[in-house]
Amino acid sequence: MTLAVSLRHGFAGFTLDVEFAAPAGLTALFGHSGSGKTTVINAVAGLLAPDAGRIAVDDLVLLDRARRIALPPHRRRLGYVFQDARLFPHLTVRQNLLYGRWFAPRGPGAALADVVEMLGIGALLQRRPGGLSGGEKQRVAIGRALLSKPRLLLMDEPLAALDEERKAEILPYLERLRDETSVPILYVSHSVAEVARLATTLVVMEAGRVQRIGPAREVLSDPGAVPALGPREAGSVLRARLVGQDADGLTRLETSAGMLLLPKVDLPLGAELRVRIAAQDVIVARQRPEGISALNILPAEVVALHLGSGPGAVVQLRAGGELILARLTRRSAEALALAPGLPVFAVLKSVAVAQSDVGGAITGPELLLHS
Amino acid sequence: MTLAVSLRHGFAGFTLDVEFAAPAGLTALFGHSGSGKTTVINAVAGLLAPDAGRIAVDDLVLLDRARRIALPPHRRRLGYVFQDARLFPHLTVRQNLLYGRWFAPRGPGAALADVVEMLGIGALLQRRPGGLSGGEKQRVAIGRALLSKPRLLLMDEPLAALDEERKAEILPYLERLRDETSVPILYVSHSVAEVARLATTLVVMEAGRVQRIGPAREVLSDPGAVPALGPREAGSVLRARLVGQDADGLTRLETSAGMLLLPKVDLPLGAELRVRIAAQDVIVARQRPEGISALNILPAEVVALHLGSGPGAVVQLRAGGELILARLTRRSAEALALAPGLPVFAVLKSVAVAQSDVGGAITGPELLLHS
Amino acid sequence: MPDWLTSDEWRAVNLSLLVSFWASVLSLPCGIAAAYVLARFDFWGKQLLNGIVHLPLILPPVVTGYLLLLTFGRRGPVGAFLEQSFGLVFAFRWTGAALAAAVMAFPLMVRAIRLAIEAVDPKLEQAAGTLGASRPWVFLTVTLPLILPGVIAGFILAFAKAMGEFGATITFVASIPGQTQTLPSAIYAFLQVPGGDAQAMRLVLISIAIAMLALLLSEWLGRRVARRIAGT
Amino acid sequence: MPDWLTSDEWRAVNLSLLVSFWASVLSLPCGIAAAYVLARFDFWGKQLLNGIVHLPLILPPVVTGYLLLLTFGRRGPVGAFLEQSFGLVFAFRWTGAALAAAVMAFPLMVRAIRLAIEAVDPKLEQAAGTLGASRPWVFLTVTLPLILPGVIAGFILAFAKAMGEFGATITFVASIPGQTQTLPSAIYAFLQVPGGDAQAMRLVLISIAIAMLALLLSEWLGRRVARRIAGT
Amino acid sequence: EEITVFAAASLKTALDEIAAGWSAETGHSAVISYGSSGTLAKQIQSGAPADLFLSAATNWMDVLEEDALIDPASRADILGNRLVLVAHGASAPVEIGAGFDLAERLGEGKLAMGLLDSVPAGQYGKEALTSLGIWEAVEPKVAQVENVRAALALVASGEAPYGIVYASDAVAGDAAGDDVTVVGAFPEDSHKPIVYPAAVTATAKPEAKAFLEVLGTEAADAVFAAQGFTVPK
Ligand SMILES: Nc1ncnc2c1ncn2[C@@H]1O[C@H](COP(=O)(O)OP(=O)(O)OP(=O)(O)O)[C@@H](O)[C@H]1O
Ligand SMILES: Nc1ncnc2c1ncn2[C@@H]1O[C@H](COP(=O)(O)OP(=O)(O)OP(=O)(O)O)[C@@H](O)[C@H]1O
Ligand code: MOO
Ligand SMILES: [Mg+2]
Ligand SMILES: [Mg+2]
Repeated sequence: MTLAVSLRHGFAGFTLDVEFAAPAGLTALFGHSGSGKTTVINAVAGLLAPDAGRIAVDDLVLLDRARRIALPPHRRRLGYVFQDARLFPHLTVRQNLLYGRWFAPRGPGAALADVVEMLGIGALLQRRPGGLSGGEKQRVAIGRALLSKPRLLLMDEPLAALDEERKAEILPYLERLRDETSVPILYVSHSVAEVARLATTLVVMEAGRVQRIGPAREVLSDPGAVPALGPREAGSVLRARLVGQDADGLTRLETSAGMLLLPKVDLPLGAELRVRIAAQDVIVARQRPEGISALNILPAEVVALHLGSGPGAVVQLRAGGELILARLTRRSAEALALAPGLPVFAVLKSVAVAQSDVGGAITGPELLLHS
Repeated sequence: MTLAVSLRHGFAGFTLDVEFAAPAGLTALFGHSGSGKTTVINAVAGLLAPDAGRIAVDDLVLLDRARRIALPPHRRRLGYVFQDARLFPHLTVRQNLLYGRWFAPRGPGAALADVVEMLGIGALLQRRPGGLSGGEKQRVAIGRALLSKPRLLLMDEPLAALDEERKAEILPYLERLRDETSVPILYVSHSVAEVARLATTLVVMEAGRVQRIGPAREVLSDPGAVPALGPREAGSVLRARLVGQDADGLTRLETSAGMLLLPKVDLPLGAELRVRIAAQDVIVARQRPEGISALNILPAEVVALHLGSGPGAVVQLRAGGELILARLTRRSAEALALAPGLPVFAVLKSVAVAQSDVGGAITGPELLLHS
Repeated sequence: MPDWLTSDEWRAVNLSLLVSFWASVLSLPCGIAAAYVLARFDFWGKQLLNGIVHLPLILPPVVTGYLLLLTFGRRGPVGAFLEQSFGLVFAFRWTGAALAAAVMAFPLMVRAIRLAIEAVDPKLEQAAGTLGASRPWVFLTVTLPLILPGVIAGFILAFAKAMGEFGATITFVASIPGQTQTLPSAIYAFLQVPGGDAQAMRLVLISIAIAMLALLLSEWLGRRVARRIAGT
Repeated sequence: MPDWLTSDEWRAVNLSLLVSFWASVLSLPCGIAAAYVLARFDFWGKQLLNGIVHLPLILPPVVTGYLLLLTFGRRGPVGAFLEQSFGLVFAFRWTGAALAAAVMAFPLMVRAIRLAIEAVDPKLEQAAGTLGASRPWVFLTVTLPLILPGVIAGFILAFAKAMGEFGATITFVASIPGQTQTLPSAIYAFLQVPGGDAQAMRLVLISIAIAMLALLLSEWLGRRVARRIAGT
Repeated sequence: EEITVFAAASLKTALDEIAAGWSAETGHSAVISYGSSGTLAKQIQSGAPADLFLSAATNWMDVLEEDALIDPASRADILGNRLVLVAHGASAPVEIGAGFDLAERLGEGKLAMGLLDSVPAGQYGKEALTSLGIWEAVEPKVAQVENVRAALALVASGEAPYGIVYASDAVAGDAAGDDVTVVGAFPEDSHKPIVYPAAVTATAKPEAKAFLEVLGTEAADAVFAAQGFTVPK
């Protein structure tokens, strides 16, 4: 299933003009505050009638201004998690969660018990939204959207109000949703870590326009995208396969760049997964360092060197079939005399790869579409 | 100015029981969703009448249930940035910003132009809140609170809806507020980076209780606090002094642990500042590594070794007068035969220290209270 | 029947209760529908509808009574139709008194409910829409529960007005003891007789007592509902 | 004066406008105050106040008129006091007609405004409080602007009711042409005489026209205000 | 000088005409507040600024006289009226006498009358039906209304087949093209004489007496008679 979006809309002082396709999997909208992300999602949901445009999910046309087609929101069946939770104040949490059920077609879908468990809201079921904390509200809103058996999921910063631990619990579920169903997800987030872990496709927006679009792996490991994403957030995404669980709790991952040792990844042997490596977590060395706590030392070759205007530099390395980004100071780059073709080592701490940077692999669709 | 809080309050199924003192500077409330942070702030603001407790700013008693004192919210003069922005829908952005002015005492205070400039909301001034994006709303709410000349600032996840760039613009302003005025700030955040950079005092809450409290530097560099903060978030905070700006854009910082080279820090020579070093960004080496891109290599000595139940380990190092935390795998710790007293090197990439981890130093009050 | 009331008075009390109850209950669905349409739609003739709804408020009640007589009387166009098609007769029946009371109370009911609907955040209705609820379902499951305090207010306003309505009722269905003589008609009759003040006052007090009870009940209900909606 | 109106009719039109305008304008502050108190406070006797506010709705208008006559008449306790202390006379003056109309319209006005107040999110008022606004300031700067649509609705209900009020007015201040004869009284008088129907109908149409104009104006105002409050 | 007259509503047409004439002739003016006699009397009790009271019922005049609110010397019965039976549409005249078959004629229909206790036409009507011996039979079919005009309207609209009203109302009703016919008059001895007492109030301006006298002139009588009132000799 693919969502095709093409929109033009003008507010006083702001013009939106975007066009993109969101394949199955998760498409992240990324951009500054006020860049038009919510506006796009609202148009897809049918809450905003854009001046012009067309929105379709495969052959189902949700909107076509030219042909005067505009399905009302309830016929679109999109599960929308709003930036503000918008829970129904007169219903209990349980009733809120089950609201979409009344209208959903019969058939399989997320089970209440599972969603409640995953979101940690079992104790809230009989409460009403009025007394919930900000994070609790948002969790219920996520559950409500999931349980409505949507054709598409729209999520507007669904995790912003949650703490790391809760995020870490919910992310795998979103991954599963992304991978195990063919429900496309349109996802707004300010967190590159989230985006890198979840996104199949990344749409970077700026002032109402699409600035960059592409498979998330490519956009994220493209040194040229560093300014758009923010230097802190650049990094590369490696595809890996789980090949061993060591006794001391480390997991062995095979990548085409070499073997990676990471803190326990709870997946079965043979699982395909993706690992984000932030550019700033990579150290470049001319000779293989000894007596050092970093466990992952990958032989690599300098592909390109991007010197910015500031003190920083981004080096693109090739290790096996993967591209790895490293961010370092211009001074180091010069001290090490880095140049394309130079053989180096990429040094990576095991612990620097946070759990939230390791995600289940994107199967089927992504491989088909973006490889 | 010190805010002393002692509260007991019961909701059905949730009991709050906290006691802490927030000195001048910024006190961060940190804790999971639903742990009671907003409840505490509401009680301080006077929006919730707790079952029992006492709240005072120096000698000014805001609340004392035992003595039946309870100043109404408007007499407390606390600038509250709500988790939901709560802008006045019938007023323009400009009128919203100036609302508190009508009631504030005469005298110096933040200037409208400065606040507007800092928050990047100049283009919105004539708009009404209805059409603002989530982040825009929150920025206006921050401005509104700042402009009301408050005796205290209460901020409930003020930056959660903002993108990194905008955050980076607003953080220095909060630092200035913290340092240049004696206005205490009570600050709720899920982001340890934010907390580490801003907080003078850190209050970690769990299920309605204070789990840890203390000067932020101490709590953050305490290996025992790692579980409470989340392993990814542990780290240490070093005090530094800016001693040089190199031509290639690197800044030299003098710490008692040695010289640090960081990407440009825009402060004058001699400025005191604090630098957070995340435990996961520190590599430990037995011998000084050569030919490596990391610029900061500090001689240190192992103080303590905390092996967790998982594959991870936290090592506390002493370098000069500072404690530095390093997170590594248990396997590395064993391979390097780390033990208390062992001389080692702490390796630190310059770029790993993000701009947001470098903050202006906390002057006066903090030094008096916590040294 | 308490012995301090004559049988005619007792019947007037009963009839007033019957008339007010049915007048407010039966006009409720129309009131909600009219309020919804006025609050949420824009259409040609909206202001006309709005005007018609307000008419009974603007006109002296006697005029409304005459208009009812001309329209809903046995020979009136609507009245004749209703009688032939459904055997529904208003003239000189308590049903006519209920119709008159309902018409007189209608603007009050519609205004109260309309205000409540206008106060419902359309964002919640949108959220319900994205969850698959069609407009009628959104109305039933979100809007209606949220406007319940307004509906209760509208109902009680209508009930109180119906308890006091006199001019339109007596003009439309006259005052036949036991059939169409409501409390206000009885009170009016007493006031017009020299020395009838004391009797009138007794009936006034009964009328007040009933309305107060209804008012208290509505306040209590309204509070309960509002607390539920505050959502804690 | 248009020549299709007699001078008495013309005076009745003017008087009705005068009476309705002042009745609704002057009762507005009291209406807002009563609505605020009923919506936001709990106190002993609240239900009593609520009952008194609703009384004119519950009672047949004639009874209200008599009660006004007994209380505010020259020989009534309040009326005598007001006359002696302030030289303020209601009985058989247009001021009395305005008083009667205001009293009759009061419950409608209060209900509309109260509903609007109850719909204001207390969180916004809290936010204003934290910014230093005391309760009265919060009311003036936040609550009042937000309830403006309700205030407009209350005002127009009161105005329309005042335009149609008849029973209480004619009982309290009689129907003296040029002094207390409002449009409804004039209409009533025409209806009382054989052959007066046509004249009555003319006045009815004038009355409707005026009220419709007021209604249209209020809808237009209400929309503007609501758009401002929707905040876009 | 301007005087204020409180008058029963049914006098409006005639009184307005006479007052206009008086005003043109003397330069004085009479403003007239019409209402039900009971209401007007109560208002006078409450200090209404009335100079002259024209009532449709003697009982209220008696009350005011007891309370010394009128000048008893000025009190006079200035008008009379006849009680008639009206029917809807064009109907044949009937003879109204003892044992009149009104109940049968009504069938399932109602007899429209003024309020039996308070509207004078209702009181006289009940008295007449009683003295004709048919009250028992008719009573369940009576529909009372607030005033005579409303009773007439019920008959005109066909809602009620018959009604009992004053001749003054019925006559003019015919003229106005109402769909009503007078089918008979009640015998004058079947009820107390219908009289309209008038009196100046205790606080009346002198011109009130003058106007009261005008009401007794032949010119005035002609106006009243044209409206269907009877004029006492
Ligand atoms: N109804 C409206 N009227 C006028 N301008 C609007 C309206 N809705 C949105 N805008 C403007 O359109 C721009 C895009 O808004 P949008 O809500 O899509 O931003 P966003 O990318 O979701 O931002 P954030 O991350 O802060 O939520 C903003 O500048 C906003 O002010
Ligand atoms: N009015 C209330 N009635 C009942 N329970 C309440 C009420 N307000 C808060 N609670 C409960 O108290 C607990 C603490 O809520 P609070 O809003 O203080 O959490 P928080 O720490 O701010 O969470 P978050 O980070 O998600 O905003 C929650 O479990 C919440 O459900
Ligand atoms: O409009 Mo009235 O005078 O309350 O029946
Ligand atoms: Mg947004
Ligand atoms: Mg909170």
